Amino acid sequence: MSADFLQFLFSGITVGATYALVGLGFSIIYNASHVINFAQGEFVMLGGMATVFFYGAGLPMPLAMAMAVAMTIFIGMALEKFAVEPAKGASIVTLIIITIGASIFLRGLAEVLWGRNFHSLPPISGSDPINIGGALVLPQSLWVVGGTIVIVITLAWFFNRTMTGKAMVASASNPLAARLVGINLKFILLLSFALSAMLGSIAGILIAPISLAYPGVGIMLGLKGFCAAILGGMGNPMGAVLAGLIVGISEALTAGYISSAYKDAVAFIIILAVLFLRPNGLFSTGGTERV
Amino acid sequence: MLLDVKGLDCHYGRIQAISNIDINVDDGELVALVGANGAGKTTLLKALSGILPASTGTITFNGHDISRVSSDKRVRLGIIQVPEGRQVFAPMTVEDNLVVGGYTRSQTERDETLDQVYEMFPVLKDRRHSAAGTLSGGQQQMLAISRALMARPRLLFLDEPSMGLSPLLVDEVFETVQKLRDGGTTILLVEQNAYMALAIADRGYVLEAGSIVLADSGEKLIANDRVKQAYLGL
Amino acid sequence: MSPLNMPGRNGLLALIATIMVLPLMLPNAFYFDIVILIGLNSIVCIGLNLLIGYAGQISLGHAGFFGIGAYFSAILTSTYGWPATAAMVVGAVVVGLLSFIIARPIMKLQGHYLAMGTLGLGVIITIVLTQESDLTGGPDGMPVPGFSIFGWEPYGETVWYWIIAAVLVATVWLSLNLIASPVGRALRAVHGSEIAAETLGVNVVKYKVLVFVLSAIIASLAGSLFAHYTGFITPDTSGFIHSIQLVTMVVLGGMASTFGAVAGAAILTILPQLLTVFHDYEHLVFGAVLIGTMIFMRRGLVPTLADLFNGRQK
Amino acid sequence: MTLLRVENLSRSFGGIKAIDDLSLTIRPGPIHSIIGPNGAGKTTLFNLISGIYKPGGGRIVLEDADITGHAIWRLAELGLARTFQNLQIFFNMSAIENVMVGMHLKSDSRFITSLFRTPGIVKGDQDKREEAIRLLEFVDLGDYLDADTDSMPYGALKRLEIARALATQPRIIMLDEPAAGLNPAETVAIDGLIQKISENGITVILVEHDMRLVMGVSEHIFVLEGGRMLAEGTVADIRNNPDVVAAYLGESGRDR
Amino acid sequence: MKPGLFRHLTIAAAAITMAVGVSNSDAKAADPIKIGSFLAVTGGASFLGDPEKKTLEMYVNKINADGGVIGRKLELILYDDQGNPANTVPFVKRLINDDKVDILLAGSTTGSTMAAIPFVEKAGIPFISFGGAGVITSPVKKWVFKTPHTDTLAVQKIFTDMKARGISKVGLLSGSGGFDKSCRKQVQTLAPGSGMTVVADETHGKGDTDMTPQITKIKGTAGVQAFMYCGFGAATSIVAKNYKQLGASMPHYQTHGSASKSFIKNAEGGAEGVRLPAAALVVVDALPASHPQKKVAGAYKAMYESKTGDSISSFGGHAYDGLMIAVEAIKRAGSTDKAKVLAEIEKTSNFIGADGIYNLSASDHLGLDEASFVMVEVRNGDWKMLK
Repeated sequence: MSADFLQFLFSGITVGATYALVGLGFSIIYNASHVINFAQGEFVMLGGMATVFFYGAGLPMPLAMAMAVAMTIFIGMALEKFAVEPAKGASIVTLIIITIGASIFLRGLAEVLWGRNFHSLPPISGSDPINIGGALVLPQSLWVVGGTIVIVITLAWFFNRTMTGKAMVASASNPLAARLVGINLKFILLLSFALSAMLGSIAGILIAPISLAYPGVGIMLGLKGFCAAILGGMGNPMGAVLAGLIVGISEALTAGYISSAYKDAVAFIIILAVLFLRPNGLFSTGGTERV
Repeated sequence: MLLDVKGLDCHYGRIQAISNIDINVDDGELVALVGANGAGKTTLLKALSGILPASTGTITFNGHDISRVSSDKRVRLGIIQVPEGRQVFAPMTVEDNLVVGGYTRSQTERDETLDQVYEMFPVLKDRRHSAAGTLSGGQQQMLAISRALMARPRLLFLDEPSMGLSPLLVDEVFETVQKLRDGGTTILLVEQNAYMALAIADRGYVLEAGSIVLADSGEKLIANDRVKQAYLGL
Repeated sequence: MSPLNMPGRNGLLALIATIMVLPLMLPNAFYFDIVILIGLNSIVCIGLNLLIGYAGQISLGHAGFFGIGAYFSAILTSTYGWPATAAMVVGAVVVGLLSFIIARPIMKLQGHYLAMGTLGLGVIITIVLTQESDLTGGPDGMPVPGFSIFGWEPYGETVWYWIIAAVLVATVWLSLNLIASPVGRALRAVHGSEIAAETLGVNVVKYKVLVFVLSAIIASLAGSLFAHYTGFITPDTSGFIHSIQLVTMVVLGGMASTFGAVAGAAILTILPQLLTVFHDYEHLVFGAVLIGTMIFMRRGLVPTLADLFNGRQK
Repeated sequence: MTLLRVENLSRSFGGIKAIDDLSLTIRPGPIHSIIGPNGAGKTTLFNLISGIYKPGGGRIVLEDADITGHAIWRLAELGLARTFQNLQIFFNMSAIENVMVGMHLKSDSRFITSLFRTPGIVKGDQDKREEAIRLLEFVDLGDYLDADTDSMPYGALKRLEIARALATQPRIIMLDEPAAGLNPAETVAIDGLIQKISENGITVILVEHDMRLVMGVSEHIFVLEGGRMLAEGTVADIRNNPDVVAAYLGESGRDR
Repeated sequence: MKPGLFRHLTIAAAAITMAVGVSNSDAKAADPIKIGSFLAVTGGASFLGDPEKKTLEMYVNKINADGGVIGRKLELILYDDQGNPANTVPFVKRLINDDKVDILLAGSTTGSTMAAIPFVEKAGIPFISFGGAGVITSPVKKWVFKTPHTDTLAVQKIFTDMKARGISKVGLLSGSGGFDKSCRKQVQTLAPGSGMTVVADETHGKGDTDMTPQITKIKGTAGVQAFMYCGFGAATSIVAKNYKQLGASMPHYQTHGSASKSFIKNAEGGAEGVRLPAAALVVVDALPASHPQKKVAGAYKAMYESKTGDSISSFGGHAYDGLMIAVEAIKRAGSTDKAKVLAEIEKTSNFIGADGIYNLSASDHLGLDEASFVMVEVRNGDWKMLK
């Protein structure tokens, strides 16, 4: 393998990991509520921006990060409580517009709180690149990838091993039966937004030293994350992770070998191709609609 | 009186599905609720479980008015329903289905009940690591009942447990229902399979077009002409 | 049969009356400019409303078609010296073909998958317009020469006002006609229940494709007019945000209401102008307004208000 | 004489056979009913015949023409109409417009004429409207012509679906539980309506749980169980068939 | 006919008239001199727009406090277009049609400026742009001027420096904005004449956050001796950061589009060693006392830094020069008559600004020469002037 290829691969895995986290967030909320949360990218933005500002306000870095995550979780829950829950039963279009409204609102909030400018965040552990097989990797990339791996493993543990996690899986698989075993679906819904907000904000914190933090950073990330979620089969969290990586790596390879100009189009070309061939996503087990 | 329902009305979308229902279930009883398809049986159970809001009327459980209590709180009180069509959590393992069934109970209670359930249905223990969706129809029904038992019901609703099962399995299900009753569980059984249900029930109600039209002991209802008519148009 | 004996006649007459009176109330060219933009947005939204409101299919990529129309007009007239009308027609034909090719696979998608598919399509169009900078001027856009038809070059906001007004009235008229026709009923049936429509003999796929192509062509034509009127276009005209604005106009005004589309376009064109007063709070307020309206007026502004006036005889 | 023939039809969902090697024949004219316990495969059979599901195996033949796998909308052209167990009303349209959609195949559905509302369109719509009024009156919905379907009672909507299906001028109409959710008086009215339809020479295939209705109107009954044909015959045949009695009353299990 | 349609329309009409009805009457003709502006106050190019805005506000206030111009106060009407040309167009129309400004001092980016030009030319309003690229004033447009150095000057300066270091093969990366593209074109045009070869030519998209693939490619190109970046904004920092991250060691050049402290800060050490041409203003403290700009630039720097607390950038200087040229022209014209002001601006000669010394004419709407451009290198997180 050439060093160039490795370089592209690492670059792709780093971005792909972020897409994966955002895609996971989409999946979790979709499972709990069948809502596509277009404000998912804004959680990423809030995580990065809030950390910059808590850090700038003099808090030590770990505390600033924790505060940023906590704040984003709180905002995520507020979003569920005040925008999604009151719209229960609305049509898909209406819900899409509500969550898009929410994303504009959150962007506006960030602008009011912290201004519209770009900010940088120091990397967690220095910026001296590490040489891996001839490719140079920034320590922060390893943080992003490592963080994503930890999160994915933790989530898998949460969904498979804890009572609350199992309750979430159960609610997604059969809401009626879930209610009949005594699961409070409203709580699950709130939890799913909290969890998604947490994932998004962590992704934002990890990526901020690489991509800078600014109010608009969440738009493309949100769309690509949505791509990952759809590609993985809506509501299939591990599919979303895999799809996120696929999208990220394809982008980097396209930029490296074909044309950097059409890098951003890659995700959408893949998604269109896949949807045309498999209208329910790459990793979905197609079901039959009952009349 | 464990469950006492008075004057219950319920709307299902644009249809008034049930009207002015009066029924009651005593501690330890097995009560059957029979009626043709579309008569409102499932709607009634959903109203009793808190899935559908009651338009008017009261539901009293163990002396408390629970008409406005949410479904998850009713489960905590011990009102558990086995839904029509089994509704297992298909992608989850058998054991996880059962564990989630005990969602409202403590860890120790859960472990205890799980052992009891496995003892009662060894086949579930054998297949505890399989996805629930891969079980046969009969096994899924056993799982659905077991899942409900995990919540330690004081009052168990069974909605069409024999639906879509082969005669042999139907027998097995009915034996299980009897076993549960003998074990002291209070049961409200909703069935299309009228004779079988009434044969094992202490008492029965006949539901027609959303209203209770007959209430009597199981044997008497079996002999009733109106019951036959409702089922075969005789 | 009088041509005026048509569904929505009173509404159309009222629209015409409004258009006649409005110039008296507009103090300067800036206000004309806003009203012209309202008109252009309305035209796109009426087409999009056929797709979203009547046929029940969402599209998060219609700005892409608007953008293609705009850029075809811009490039063919400025770089290749074509007459504006020919450029406009070619743009519309290209959009028609493109949307026709893409419609079959895309209209097979349901719900969120359809949202993603159309969104992806729009984003790809924007990226192409952005990257082919030798033709399009890249992200910073390109200037567009004025419109001309048979040697006449409309210039100035008042002239454009009347042009756009005429196109708008025609679009409303055609849209009202279509909705009340067997084709329109078939479209609405597709929205009501695809499966029932199909069993009644409605070729659902054909109608979905038809309305998708129709709305795309309308967007393309409006895009061409926009390009010539405004004189400068950027890839943002085809962007995701613009697509969302268009859908929001339709939903906010009220789905399945031609005049709702007009009202939605008017409000969402004016609102950002009013919100510049809030400067920093602009996005915050805009987002809150969107969420609030969608929660409290789920069916959209015009149908909800109409019900209020009617006292909703249920 | 055969109007519709189902040959060795099969369809399974997730490994469970909903319809299992089923064959049946519908003669032109009489009212046929399909009964059976819940989960017996009745609605699946309807969905297979009307093209909504693609069969896993077997053929469906309409007057010697193999219609297996035909596009759904083409079946309407061939004279096959149906109603739905769960209402599929176009709630975004008035009652009369719902019925007019049923006449789609006979309407001028050209795009250009529609856009410009040519006299032909106007005239066509007037004719269709009159025809729709006639049909609505036929199903006793004369009071609901321009009603918002949103505000119509459930029983009326059931009849509206029937009127809409009739508007396609079918040879066969398949009614999926027309009496479900109706009160006894409404059920009696449906009973009469079904007979009226049949008297007009339309072959009715009925899926219904209300036995009084089924036994009252049917000339031929098919009994399904577990996706297979348990019995078929006249009302008397079915009533006296011990298998059927057992399946319904649930004594089979006890005796075996 | 279905009832309610008429109502639908009445409501629609009401909505339109209500919103439009919140109008104001025509501005009064006399009184303040209206300066219209649209700047990238926020967004990716805010490092341009922010100092420009602060400079304009600061000096408009100062001039007003000193009694105004020709007996009239200045009124600044400023919109934030975020450096996005799509936002610029409506603002330009608003400034021309609704605000009825007398002069435009605006346009942080080349893109916004180019978008505004057709409208300005049609309306006939003097327009001094702060955009960087040469295309703005070449060919000359009747009403349009600009104050910043052009990309042409910058590229020439860079090539001169490269030649002095014995470099002849350049790997080029550029963004896709108006300035970026114009700069790239200058590189391609000027290279042959300067004995340079562009051996790699990569681009990145607007808003990209990772340029490692492109830089990897350039690094791997055979024979490449130096790396050059054409672009501005957040991308400049990312490029510098990525460049260092990839361990590249050949000389790294950027343009005056990076001449801002935020470039150094956001690059987090990546800017170390980067060379670029910048206005003398950036290194004013290092200028010899004899330098003609020392006084003006020094005064501007002192005022800007004390009032805002920010460190100086050359971009604020563009706005300062634009405002001063306009004020002088209006004074000489004695009115805000647009044609007269235009004529006076064209007569500006030997005007010493913060950016350089301007000599405008009907055929030269830039008026800057190369003398005011200096080569700087980032050392220890600050600018260092190169001899």
